[in-house]
Amino acid sequence: MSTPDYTRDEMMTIAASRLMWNGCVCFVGIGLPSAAANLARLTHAPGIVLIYESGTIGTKPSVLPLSIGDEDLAETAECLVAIPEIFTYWLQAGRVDVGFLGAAQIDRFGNLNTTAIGDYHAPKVRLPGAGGAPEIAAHAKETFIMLRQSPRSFVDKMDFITSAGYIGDTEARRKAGARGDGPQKIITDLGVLQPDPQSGELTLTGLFQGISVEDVKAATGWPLAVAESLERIPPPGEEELHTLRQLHARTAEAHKRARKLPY
Amino acid sequence: MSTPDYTRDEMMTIAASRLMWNGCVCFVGIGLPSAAANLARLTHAPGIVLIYESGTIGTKPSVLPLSIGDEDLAETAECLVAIPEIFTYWLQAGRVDVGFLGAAQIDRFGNLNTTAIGDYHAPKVRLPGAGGAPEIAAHAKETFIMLRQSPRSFVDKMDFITSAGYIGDTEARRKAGARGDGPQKIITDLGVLQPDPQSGELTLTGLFQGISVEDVKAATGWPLAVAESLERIPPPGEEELHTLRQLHARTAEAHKRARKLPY
Amino acid sequence: MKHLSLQQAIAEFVKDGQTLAMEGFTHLIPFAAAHEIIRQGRKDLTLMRMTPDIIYDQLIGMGCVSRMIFSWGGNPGVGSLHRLRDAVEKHWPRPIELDERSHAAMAAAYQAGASGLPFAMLAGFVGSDLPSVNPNIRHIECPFTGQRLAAVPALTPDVGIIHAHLADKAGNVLLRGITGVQKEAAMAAREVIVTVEDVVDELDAPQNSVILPSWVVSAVAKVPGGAHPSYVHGVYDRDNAFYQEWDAISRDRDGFRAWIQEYVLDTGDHAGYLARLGARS
Amino acid sequence: MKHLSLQQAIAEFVKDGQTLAMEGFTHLIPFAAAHEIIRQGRKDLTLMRMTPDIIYDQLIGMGCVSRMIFSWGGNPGVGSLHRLRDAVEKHWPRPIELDERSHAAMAAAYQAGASGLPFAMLAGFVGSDLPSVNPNIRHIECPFTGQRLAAVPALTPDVGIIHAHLADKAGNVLLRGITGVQKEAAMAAREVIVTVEDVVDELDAPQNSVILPSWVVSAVAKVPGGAHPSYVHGVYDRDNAFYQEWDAISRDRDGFRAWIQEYVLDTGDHAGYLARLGARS
Repeated sequence: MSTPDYTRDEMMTIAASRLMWNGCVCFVGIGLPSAAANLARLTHAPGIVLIYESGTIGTKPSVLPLSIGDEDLAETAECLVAIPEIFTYWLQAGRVDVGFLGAAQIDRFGNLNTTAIGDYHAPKVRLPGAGGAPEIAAHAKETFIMLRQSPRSFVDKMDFITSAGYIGDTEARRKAGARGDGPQKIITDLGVLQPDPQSGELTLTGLFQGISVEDVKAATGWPLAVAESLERIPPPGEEELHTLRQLHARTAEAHKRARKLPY
Repeated sequence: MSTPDYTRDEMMTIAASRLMWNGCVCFVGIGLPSAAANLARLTHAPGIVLIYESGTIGTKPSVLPLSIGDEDLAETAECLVAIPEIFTYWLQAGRVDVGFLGAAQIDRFGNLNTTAIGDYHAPKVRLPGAGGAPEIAAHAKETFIMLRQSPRSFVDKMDFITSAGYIGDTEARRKAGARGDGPQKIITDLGVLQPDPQSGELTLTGLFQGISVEDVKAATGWPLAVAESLERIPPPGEEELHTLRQLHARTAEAHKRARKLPY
Repeated sequence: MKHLSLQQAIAEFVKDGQTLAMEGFTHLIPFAAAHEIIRQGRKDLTLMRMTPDIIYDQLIGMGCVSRMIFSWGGNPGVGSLHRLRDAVEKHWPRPIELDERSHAAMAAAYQAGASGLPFAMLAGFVGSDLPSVNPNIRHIECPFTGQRLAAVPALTPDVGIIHAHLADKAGNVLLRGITGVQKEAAMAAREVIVTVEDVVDELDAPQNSVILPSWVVSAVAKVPGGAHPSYVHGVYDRDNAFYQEWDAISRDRDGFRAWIQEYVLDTGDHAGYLARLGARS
Repeated sequence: MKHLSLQQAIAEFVKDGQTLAMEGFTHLIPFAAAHEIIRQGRKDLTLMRMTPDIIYDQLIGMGCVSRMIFSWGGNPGVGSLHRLRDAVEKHWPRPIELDERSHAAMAAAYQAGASGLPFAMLAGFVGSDLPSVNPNIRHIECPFTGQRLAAVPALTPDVGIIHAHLADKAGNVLLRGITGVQKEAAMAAREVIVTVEDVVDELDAPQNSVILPSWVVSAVAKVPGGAHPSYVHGVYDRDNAFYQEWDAISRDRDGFRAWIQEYVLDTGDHAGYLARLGARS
C-alpha cells in the first residue's frame, strides 16, 4: 500500500457519507456514523434528516456531538420528542431510511455483537450492550454498518448476536419478523461489503485505493466472498476532505474549551 | 314538598360538591359534574385537582366550560398533555381519586348505559356512546354518578352496560378486573344513594329537604333498598348557593358573547 | 411536502373508499377540509374520530360515510348528533357500520398505528357490553402476570387530516394548546394533510413544542378560520352559538340538506363559507 | 410534595433493598442524588436506567447495587464503564445480576409502568440472542393478525429520581431540552424525588411544556449543579473532560475508591463536591 494523504478513518467516513442521499432519514449513533452523516449534510445532502436516539429530530449540529444527547443536538433540532416516542413513532413505525450501526464483532451474515465476548453469564469481556441497535437493525429500511476490519472484529463464529443481520440467511431474517432490508452496506477501513441478495452473505464489493483483495481477506475471520466486478472506490475529493477536516477541527476546538464547573 | 328557594339541580350540585375534598384528584365531565367540582374548588376545596379528558390537568376555569376542551381549561391548566397520555399515565395508572360520571340509565348495581336504548344493532334511541366512561368507571379510585332520578333513568333491566358499576355484585366487579372501588356515591335530584358494601346494590342513604322516601321509590324502576338510618342532607348554605349562582351567571355572561367569526 | 390549496390537497390525496382520520379534540377540528370533501362528493369513506362531532355529522348526513370508528357521538354540551342518529336508527341517507370503542381505546389504537404495532392494549372495557357487540375488541393475557387486558386493532388511516396554528415555508407544522390525538392520528396515517391558519418563514416555537416535521406531512394548505365552528387557541374562539344552532339545523333532513347546500356546496371554498355565515349573523 | 434538603429526601424515601430509577439521557442526570445515596451507604439496590453511565458506575463500584436493569452500559463517547465491568466480570465488590434489554424495550417498559400496565410490547429483539439469556423478554401474539411481538415486564421503581431545571414553590416541576424518559420513570415510580437547579415563585413556562404537577412529586430538593458532570440545557455544559478523566479514575479499584472518598464521602454535600472539583481544576 502506498501512503495517501488521508487517513483510513477519513476514507471510511467519506465513503459512508457518499452513500447517503438528500432527504434520507438517518438514525445516527456517535462516532464514525455521526461524522459520515454530518459530512453528507455539509456536502452533497443538505436535506438529510438526522435523528439521534436522544429524541432530537432533524438536527444540524455545528460540531460533532461527543454524546448522543449533546445540547447542540437539541438546540438545532427541528423538534424534540421524548425517548419512548423516538423508538415507537419514528423507528418502529418504519420512518427511518438508514440506521447506522457499529459493533465489536460482525459475522458473515451481518449479525452484530455488542454484548459480550465469551459466555454471556461469565464473559471474558463485557461490552456495553444493545442500546438501540436490535430495533434499529430490525426496523430501519436498511442499515449501514461502520466497523474497522480485522480478524478480531470480522469473526467466523460469534459468541452472541445482539442485533440481527440476516441471521443465517435472508429467509431467516424475514421469518424472524424483521421489516427492514437489513445490512445493505458495511463500510470498513478497507472497502465496502454488501450482502448477497439470495444468501445474505457479506461480499466484498468495493476497495479503497491502495487496498488489495488479499488485504481484506487477511482482515476477515471467514473465507470472504468477493464480487465478480469490484468497484475501486475513488479517493476523497478535495471538498470532501476539506469539509471533514474542518468539521473535526471545529469539533476539537469546541470540546477543548476549559472545563467550567457550574456554580 | 314545599317549594324551597333553590332548584333541584342546585341542591344536587351542592350535595355533590360537598363530597369532594381538598387535594382530591377529580376526573370531570361537562355539565353537572363540572359545576359540582368547580363549586367545591371555589368553596371548601381550593386545592382540588381537576382533570378534563382533553388533556388539561389541574385546571381552574373562570367559568364553566361548554365543551370539554374549552380554551379556558387549557389556559388555566397546570399542564397540558396529549390525550393518549391522559388515559394512560393519569387515569389507567390509578392517579384519579374521583371519576365523575353521568348516564342515560343506571341499574341497581350502578352499571351505566350511555350507548343505546333497545337492541344495540337496531336501537330505538342511539345514545352518544362510551367516551371515556368505561375506563373511568374501572380505574378511578371511586366514581361519583350524577343523574336526575326517574323510572326511565333508574331502570330495573338495562339494555346495555356501557360502563360497569358492580355488574352483578362487588365480587363480579373484582373478577372483571376493575381496580377502583366503583360507584360510591350516586347523587340524584332527590338525594344520595350508596352501594351496599357486600352486594353492591344501590341503597338510599340520604334525602334532600322536602323529599320523602316514597318520592325516591316512585322515581326508581326497581324496589329500592333504603338504609336504616337515613341522612337528611342540609339545604344549600348561603355561601354555597351564592358561589354557585355567581359561577352560573359568569358562565352565562361569557357564553352569551356575540358570535365573532374568524376573519 | 407540498404547499397546496385545500381543493388541490383533497383532490390529490382523498379518494372514494378510503379510511380517513380527521382529528381535533374540541380544539382545532378540521372543518374546512370536511366541507371540501363534501364539495368534492367523496363516497364510501370509513371515518375514524374519537368524537364525531358536527364535522362527521355533516359528512354522514351527506351520505359520504359507510363506516365509522368512534367513541363518543354527541354534540358536545348540546345533545344528540341528529344526522348520526338518523343514519344508525333509520339508515338515512344510507346505513352506517359502527366500530365503537372507548376514548382510551381509540387513543391507544392511534398510538399503536403511529408506532407500527398491529394492536393496542389497555386495561379497558371492564364489565362493559361493548366487547360483546364489537368483534374488534378482544383480549390478551400478560405473559408475566396472567392479567387479562383488552386489545383493539391499530388505527392506520389512509389519510390523516388535522388543522394547526402554523406551518413554515418548509412545511414544518406547529400545534399549540390542547393537541388531542392529532400527532398520533397524523403519524398513524399514510398521507397527512394539514390545514393551517398561517404560513410563516420560521416557526420560532419554544423548545419542546408539538411539531410535525415537514417530511411526515404530505400537503399543507393555508385555510384561515379552517377550524370554525371549532376554535384555534389564541386565534379565535369556539363558536358555541353555532354548536347550539346545529341542533335545530340538523334535526330535519331537508333543513340539513338546505344548510349544506347554502353554506357548503354553494360556497366555493372556506372563505366563501365564512363570508356567508358572516353575512347572516 | 415537600421541599426538602437532598439529605433529607434521600434519608426519607430511599431505603436498602429498593428499586430505583435515576433517569436523564445524557442531559439532566441526577448525579448529586446518587452521591448522596453513596454518602448514606444504601445497599442491595436494584437500579434501572437505560444508560448506566458514570452515575451507576459509581454506585456499583461502591457496592450499593445487587441488580441492574439496563440497555447500554458504556461511558458515552469514551469507552467502558470499568466498575460495571469489574462487577460483571470479577464480581467486585460484589456480584451483580443483570436484566438486560434494549433502549426501545426499556423506554416501552417505563411507559407501561407509568400507564398501570403489567407489561410493554414492542416489535423488538428480532433475531437477537437477548431473549435466550433474559427470561424477562417473552413474546405475545397479536389477537388480530397473529404477529409475534416481544414483551417485557413494566418498570415500576419504588423511587424515581430525576434532575430538572426548575420547580415552583408549590412543587410543580419543569423540564426543558432533551427530556429522555424522565417523565415516564417518574410516573412509573411510587415515590418521586426531583432535584432542581432553582426554585421560583412561578414556572412561567410556555404552553405544552414538559411539567410534572406537584401532586405526583414526593419531594423537591434545590441542588444547583446537581447534574454535574452531565448538563442542564441553557444553564451549564456537559463536563466532557470529566467523562474522559473518569476512564482513568475508574480503571483501578483503589483509584476509584480514593476518588469517591475525596470527592463524595469527604464532601458533606453537592456544594462541597463542586467546590473540591473546582479547587482542583
